[in-house]
Amino acid sequence: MHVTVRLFARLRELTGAAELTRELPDGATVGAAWESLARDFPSLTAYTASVSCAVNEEYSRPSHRLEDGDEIAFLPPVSGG
Amino acid sequence: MHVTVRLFARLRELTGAAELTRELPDGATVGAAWESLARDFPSLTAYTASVSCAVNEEYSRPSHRLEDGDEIAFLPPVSGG
Amino acid sequence: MAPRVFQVTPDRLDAAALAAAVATRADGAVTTFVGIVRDHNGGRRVLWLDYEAYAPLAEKAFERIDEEARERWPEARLAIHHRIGRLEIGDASIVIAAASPHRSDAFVACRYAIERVKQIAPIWKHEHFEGGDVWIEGATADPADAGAREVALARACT
Amino acid sequence: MAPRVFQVTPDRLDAAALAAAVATRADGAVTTFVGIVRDHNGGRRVLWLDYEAYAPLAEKAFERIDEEARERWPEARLAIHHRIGRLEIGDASIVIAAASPHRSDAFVACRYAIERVKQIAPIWKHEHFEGGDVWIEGATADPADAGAREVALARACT
Repeated sequence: MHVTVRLFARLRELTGAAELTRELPDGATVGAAWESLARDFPSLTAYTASVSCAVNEEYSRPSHRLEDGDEIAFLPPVSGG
Repeated sequence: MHVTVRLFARLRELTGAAELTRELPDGATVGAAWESLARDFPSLTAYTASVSCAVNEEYSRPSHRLEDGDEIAFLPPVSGG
Repeated sequence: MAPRVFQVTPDRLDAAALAAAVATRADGAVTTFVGIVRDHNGGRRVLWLDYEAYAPLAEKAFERIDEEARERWPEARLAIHHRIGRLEIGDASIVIAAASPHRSDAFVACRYAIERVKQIAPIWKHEHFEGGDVWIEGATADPADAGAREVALARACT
Repeated sequence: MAPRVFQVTPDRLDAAALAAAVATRADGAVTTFVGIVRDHNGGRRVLWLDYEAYAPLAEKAFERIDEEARERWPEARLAIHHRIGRLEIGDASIVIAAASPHRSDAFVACRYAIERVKQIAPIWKHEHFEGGDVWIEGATADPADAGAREVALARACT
């Protein structure tokens, strides 16, 4: 299946991409999507412990199972205000 | 000696005067000024326990000794904001 | 010309102008409090309020509150404007602006200031409600009362 | 038309408009918090900030914060606008307005909201300082983290 991955702030800079299309095995979790991404962009691994994720514009968990066409966002620690 | 007495809010309404000139014995205190006023306007006595006073635009105490020409203000409990 | 930051005035209040008057390039936070005439009080339907002040002493009380706040939060700066005269429902009666490099001081200084205004500023509201009118009387004003100051600090959460 | 009260926008923020948008005739208090770009941070001289957001999720986070606040302070109403893009020193990055019949709820809801924004809104500041630039990274955003919510409540002094 294919998912869209959105990356923000420093994650966007480390990958050089605000948005990527990724192919994942059917039933892959959000956590698996992150691991797959970190294999291609090893500098992301520094964020494995602190990243948050959202699926289709709602906060989600690494254990969440993805569906074809989902939009995943990976969010480094936030600093709004 | 003569002093000016300023009255505010309900005290002004009870006496019908925002400002009065009062004659007091030399060396009279602020407290004595209030007592003298309350003799002429008995409805003021309800405020004896709660009134604040100022002399020449500074908060003062009942024991403060007045001088000729002073401006005394008697202030009911406040409700600004 | 910088506006006077401690003022009793018959004019309409402007919170944005007061916030701008206290904020500097070093400030990351401005908290403002606006007191508004509301349409009810203690079960009565309020029609309008008349505010009366002993203006010169009220402005000195605002300056005193500023000094008290600076003792406690040296980086915070305050401005206080209070309106007098007839105010309709929805009109702002008081604006307090507090600026500081960090938000915590801005919040606590602002809250402290409104608590102290209610304790020691010689200002009175005359409430006109459906069926009558009444002078609202709150605290006996005593700037030297340490207990009142403690209450204000506690409400400011310090 | 009433303005949208939870919004991420590239436009200049207007605290007075946001305060007006939340206040009703029943409210006696409006507290606003304005976050401003300040000229220093952690010993660095700041030149400007770039703010980036995941806007649709940030606006949902603002709505969530509003729901959390209503649970706790049912009479308080909140509005939150956050600006994105390049901001200069002195520019407002966020405005929060909280209206309530009584001042205590307005203060605590406003403080709670800014603490929660900093915890869970997907917004990032890229600081450009004299000599370099850095992405500021604060909290790992987790709306379900009850401990973070407790911290926000404690800072709001409840």
